[in-house]
Amino acid sequence: MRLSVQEAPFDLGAESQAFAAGAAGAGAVVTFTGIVRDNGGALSAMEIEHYAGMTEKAIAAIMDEAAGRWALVDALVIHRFGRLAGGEMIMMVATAAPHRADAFAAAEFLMDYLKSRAPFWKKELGPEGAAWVAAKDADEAALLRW
Amino acid sequence: MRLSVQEAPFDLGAESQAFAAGAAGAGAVVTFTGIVRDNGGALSAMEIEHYAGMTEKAIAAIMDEAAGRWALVDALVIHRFGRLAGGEMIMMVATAAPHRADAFAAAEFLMDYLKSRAPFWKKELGPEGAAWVAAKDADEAALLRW
Amino acid sequence: MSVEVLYFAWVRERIGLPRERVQTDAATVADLIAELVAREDRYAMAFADLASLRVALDQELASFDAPLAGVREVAFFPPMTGG
Amino acid sequence: MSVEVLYFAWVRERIGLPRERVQTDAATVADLIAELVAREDRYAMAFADLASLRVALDQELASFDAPLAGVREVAFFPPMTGG
Repeated sequence: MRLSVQEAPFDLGAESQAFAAGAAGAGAVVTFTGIVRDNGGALSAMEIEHYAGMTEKAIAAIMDEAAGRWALVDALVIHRFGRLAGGEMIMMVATAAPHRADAFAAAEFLMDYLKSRAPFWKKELGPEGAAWVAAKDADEAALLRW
Repeated sequence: MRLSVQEAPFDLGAESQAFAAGAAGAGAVVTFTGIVRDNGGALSAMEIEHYAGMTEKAIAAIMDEAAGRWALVDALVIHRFGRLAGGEMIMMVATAAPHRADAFAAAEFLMDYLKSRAPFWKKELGPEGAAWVAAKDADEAALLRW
Repeated sequence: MSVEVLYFAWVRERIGLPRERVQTDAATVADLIAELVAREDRYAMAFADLASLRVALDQELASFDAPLAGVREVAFFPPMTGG
Repeated sequence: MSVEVLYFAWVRERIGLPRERVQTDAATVADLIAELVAREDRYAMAFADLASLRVALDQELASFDAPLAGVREVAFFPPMTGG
């Protein structure tokens, strides 16, 4: 399992390929990639703040929890912070398991927990100014299914 | 939307990167990759038979159904046939949507339907000989959730 | 009438060929199967358990009681195992 | 005792600084908040609605009634929006 909290962009293609190639015994690999939406062509930007130190611990705890719940061969989390332009990739998750149900469930679990339990805060920088992204009730509710 | 039924290997990294980069307006990209499991190091091989002509139609119908059910920006299905060695990638699915729930649901839906409704048949070539993979009740049951 | 009949996976292996042209007056898929089964043992073996078989008419999944009128291509195969 | 207090996102913006060292005899997080709110309006503004705030003690999420004994680092922030 690997986790990286970084300001620099990551290479989704290279990461996906290396992750799948390295997951010995896996029959199923799922990846999720989060992208800064460009709202209808009006490219917005995003500033992501995080709690250095706690971030890595919180993500590691979430990954350990996933590894305990599903038969995972491997897992990967990369999450960026700092300023991102519209269309840039914010983060990715990858899971590898013998069977697809475990790979999908673990990836969705990791995403649900990263959304609401990893200390990141997004600020959208749009044409009308900057605004902190509000946490969605739906994201908190999503945790209840696990 | 793109679908390819092919004998040649595909490049997961290049496909994932190109898919995510081309999905304008997407906030979430999910990929699934199916890999020939090497059973405990004893590399097995697989022979995948398909019904040329029907295969493309069946997959296109499944993709249309997914596009009608979820707010997808784009979708991709690549499925190989012929002989594959242990560790080789069999197929991939990618979905792009504004929000993660749609991207995940559509990818799982595509996988569930590809498993049981696209005309592919897998034959495992192991140390004890060749055997057609039996359809699992769980795969048929998985369709009931949609 | 004359239809193209295709076999896949272990159905193909039991019958020993991937496709053949069949002259038939069968009204339904089930009637066609009955005609084939009456031919030779290898067909009887392939069609012994219909619950483990699927059929497609002109490349669309169908049921065993579906009519054959106007159909050009019939395919028999086990449950699919793609993905 | 002395604790390092960190602020993130709009909590940081309202209070006007990312972290500060605080001398306090507060027994719980809630007591610490009460002391901060009594200091200046910018703290009162930041802590006006506790339902929209989260707290971490030594980098673990905690509740507002958690004791502060032995804690070195307290962080206040809005609900997280990662992913």
